[in-house]
Amino acid sequence: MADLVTTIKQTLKDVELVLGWVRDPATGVAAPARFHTEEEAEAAVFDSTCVHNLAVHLPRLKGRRLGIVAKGCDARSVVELIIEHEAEREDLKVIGVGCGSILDVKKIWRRFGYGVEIDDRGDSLELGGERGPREDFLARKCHGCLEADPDIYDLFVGESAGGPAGEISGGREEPHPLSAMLEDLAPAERRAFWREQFSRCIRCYACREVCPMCFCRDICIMQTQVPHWAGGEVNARESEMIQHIRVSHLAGRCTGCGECERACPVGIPLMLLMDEQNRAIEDMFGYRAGDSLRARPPMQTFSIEKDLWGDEE
Amino acid sequence: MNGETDRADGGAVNATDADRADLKLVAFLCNWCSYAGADMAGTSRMLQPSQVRIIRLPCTGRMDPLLVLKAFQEGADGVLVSGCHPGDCHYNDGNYYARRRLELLKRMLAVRGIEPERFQYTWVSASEGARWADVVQAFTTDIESLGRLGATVAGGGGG
Amino acid sequence: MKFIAAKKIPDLLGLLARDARVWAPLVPEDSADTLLFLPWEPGAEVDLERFTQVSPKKLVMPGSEPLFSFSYSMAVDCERLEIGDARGVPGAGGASDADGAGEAPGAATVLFGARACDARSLTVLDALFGLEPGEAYNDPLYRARRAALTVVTLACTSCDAACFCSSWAEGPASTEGSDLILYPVEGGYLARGVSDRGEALLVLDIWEESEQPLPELAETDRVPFGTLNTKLLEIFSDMDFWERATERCVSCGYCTYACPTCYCFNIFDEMRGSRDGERCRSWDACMFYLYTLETSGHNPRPTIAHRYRNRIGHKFSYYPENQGTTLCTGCGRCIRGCPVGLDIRDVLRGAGER
Amino acid sequence: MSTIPREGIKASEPLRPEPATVLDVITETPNIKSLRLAFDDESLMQSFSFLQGQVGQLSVPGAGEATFAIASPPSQREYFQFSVMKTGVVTTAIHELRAGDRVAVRAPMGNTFPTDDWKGRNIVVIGGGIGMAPLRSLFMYLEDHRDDYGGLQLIYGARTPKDVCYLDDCRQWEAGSDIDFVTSVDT
Repeated sequence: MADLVTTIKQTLKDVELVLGWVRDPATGVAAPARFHTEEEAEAAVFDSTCVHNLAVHLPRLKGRRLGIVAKGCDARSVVELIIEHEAEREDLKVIGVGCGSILDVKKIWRRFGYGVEIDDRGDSLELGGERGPREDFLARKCHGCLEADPDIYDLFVGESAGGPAGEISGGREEPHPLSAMLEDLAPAERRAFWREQFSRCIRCYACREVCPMCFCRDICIMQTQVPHWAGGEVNARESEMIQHIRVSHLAGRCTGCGECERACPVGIPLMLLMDEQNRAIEDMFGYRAGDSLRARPPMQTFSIEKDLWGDEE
Repeated sequence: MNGETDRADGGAVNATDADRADLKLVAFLCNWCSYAGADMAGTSRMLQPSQVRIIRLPCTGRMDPLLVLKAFQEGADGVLVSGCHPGDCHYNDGNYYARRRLELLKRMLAVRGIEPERFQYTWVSASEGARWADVVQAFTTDIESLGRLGATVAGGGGG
Repeated sequence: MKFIAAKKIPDLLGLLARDARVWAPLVPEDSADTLLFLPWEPGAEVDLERFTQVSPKKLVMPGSEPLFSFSYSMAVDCERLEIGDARGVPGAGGASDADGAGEAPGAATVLFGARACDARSLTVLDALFGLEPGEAYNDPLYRARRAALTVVTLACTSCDAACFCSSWAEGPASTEGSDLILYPVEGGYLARGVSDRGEALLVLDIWEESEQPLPELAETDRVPFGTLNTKLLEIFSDMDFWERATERCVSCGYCTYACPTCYCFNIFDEMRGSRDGERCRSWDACMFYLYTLETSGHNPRPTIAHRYRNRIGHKFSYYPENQGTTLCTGCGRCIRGCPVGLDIRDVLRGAGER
Repeated sequence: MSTIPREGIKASEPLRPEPATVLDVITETPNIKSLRLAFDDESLMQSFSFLQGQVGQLSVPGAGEATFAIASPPSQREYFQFSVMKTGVVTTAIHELRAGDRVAVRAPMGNTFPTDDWKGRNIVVIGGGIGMAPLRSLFMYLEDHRDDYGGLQLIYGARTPKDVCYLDDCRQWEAGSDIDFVTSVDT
């Protein structure tokens, strides 16, 4: 993608480094990279395997002048990080890319073997020579895509999608594949369901570390001894606790980028929790994280007139 | 609270089965309104259930959702939060912030399978001793009808 | 040679499950794209094609395990403290009951469908935790679990792009750590006993005789280790290398927790109520900032680069230097599952060329 | 390791500590306390032996376990002593202990000083602050075997006068005629 390479080179005149993607020669899919020089920028790519949300690196790099290549969904995280003062708008050059939806590479690999050749024809997929329906391997976040084009950018590369990428597959109305199942469960069954799911957790904290909005980074309340919010054992009880600490701390911050669920090595449907919370927040406060730089995070404010829950008596 | 309240409860407990007596209920009360209201209910010798453990907070604005999560994890069967009526917060707006947090938490607890009745929040002023007695009785009755949260709880205390 | 038809594998598992808890590669409920070593129950379908996301090391080193329980009580004149055994606290549920790995150490267990890399990793852990009571390092809990474990290995006739066990001489043909090895052939599996315990399984009347030859095993990627151990020491202070190598790393613990040879743990006390408690041992990972954070606030490995350098150095330099074994068996899990596509082989090759 | 006697923790259960009782707590400095302990099991206490400079794992069950040097000499059979500076979670819990409280101990562990190789020679022991803990054990051992060694000198320093540990011992060392004791503070 010459256009992208040129844009990154141009951006590098103004910034220290640019966050983008390169092609991993071993697997042929994209992997996150940092471009420090124009020479390095030659390797930059953007395609439907660029699933990673690069905004996760911004808090650690705060204070440095950066460029970041961002899809529409990634840009929402950038917006939210700026609101939370974890990134400075004036330090950032956002290179927006038009996104036509992203593939869940891990899902493909787990089914067909790591490194299987992925040939994305745009309307269909060929995986190791076998043709597969593309929708089956779309990143789940694409099904709820709010905006395929970034909301904020300094430079734009590629073709504008002109709307949510998810329109390909029904737009943002498509819920989590497990939400209907959850809906049908009685409370005790829900508890058993989650207990079962979290029994697999190995507490690797990949969900936290890939989350752009888990910006406390190295010192996290999930692991502090004092206060002792969560025990140190690897078991369903503590894992569920730490995940709900995370959910709670991401209220009004989660942009639904899906990285936590993608990164989870044991397949816990973490986005089912996040989606439910995001829906509740939209319903209660009319707020969607990442919509606007001028927005006030919903948990940091209140409305005397509108917030009338619990006042019915 | 005072001994009188306990004695009144003792009667209530004897009237129910042992399982009900085992219920662990936690109430987080703000210092300025609800705690004083509960105190008033006590000094007025109003009948109150005895399974409720009261934890006093400076303000419901201090009400970290994690306190509720932890209470359930440690084996609580129900959690009640009560603070000053909206507009009456000793710190002007602590309960307005709390209201957003608590309502969201309530909805998320339901996702986990914790019945909405198990987590309730309300407003009781310092002069509303009778209201406190009603609130805590209704809350306890709700939990009694649901029973123990059980070992499969979202982090129930394993017991 | 002994042979079993593929369709009779559930019967074999059933026989094994008569006397032991059997762990096999299974797909957890509601998560079709996940494969983990889970307790097998009759009717559960084992997947002997794909690779599991997490190594079976938890069978000998559970994610958490209680070391002992303790209990304070008031006597007439003073406080009393009793130190009990690991399962002394009623209602505590044990540290890892929920994931099923928390069985009492010493319960008979079969690991079914481990790969050669997984089986070999057990011998690496043996050297660390001690197999014999008299050894300098002696972990009674590990020993009890290990002694009760039978390993039925599935030989690899195919591999994927993340596998690199051929970097070691034996490669996929390694029998280390295995008791019995199954070789996939037309219609089923040939079986070869490696240990007495494995031979004993061949007495079961489920096996047929077969004349089929052993299949050709997979040939994986090879990482040239050569003089890597000294090379890694030479570039220890080359922070530019380590920073560039770890630019995409987000410092999660997946690679260490999935790894069959990473063995770090943390020990801490957990209270069950105000008087009873347990001392627990849980996995810990050198990729976490808290791993080396000192009480004073100083952290000798403050950045991801420092931490990743330690991970690589420990596995491929310091440990081999001291113990003669690489802390890696080439299973490739850290590569397959890395959320940001960091390939340990790239770092090792990059180091070699530095 | 194997040459060092391990009369204390059971070899079969190296992870499990033995209950012990706090006999005495001595406030050494504003942030250092010494605890004198004895195992609750009397026969264990009788057979308990260690070498000068070895360490033990001291637990306050519920707070955790940490390693500390044994600060008393092997000849002290009534109790064994740890000196602990208050810094983190475990040491804070240790500082809250009072005489009569119960703790748990795994000891002895670790290495000793090669005192046998030093016989007949002049010995200078240099220590600072809380680092004096294992050296106290060592120096008292040397005093116990005074005839085996030549001149004994102890140089001990701390950051400020109020950070000096073992004041009672220091007075005795100062008064002792056959040892040379030098103290120093930074400020």
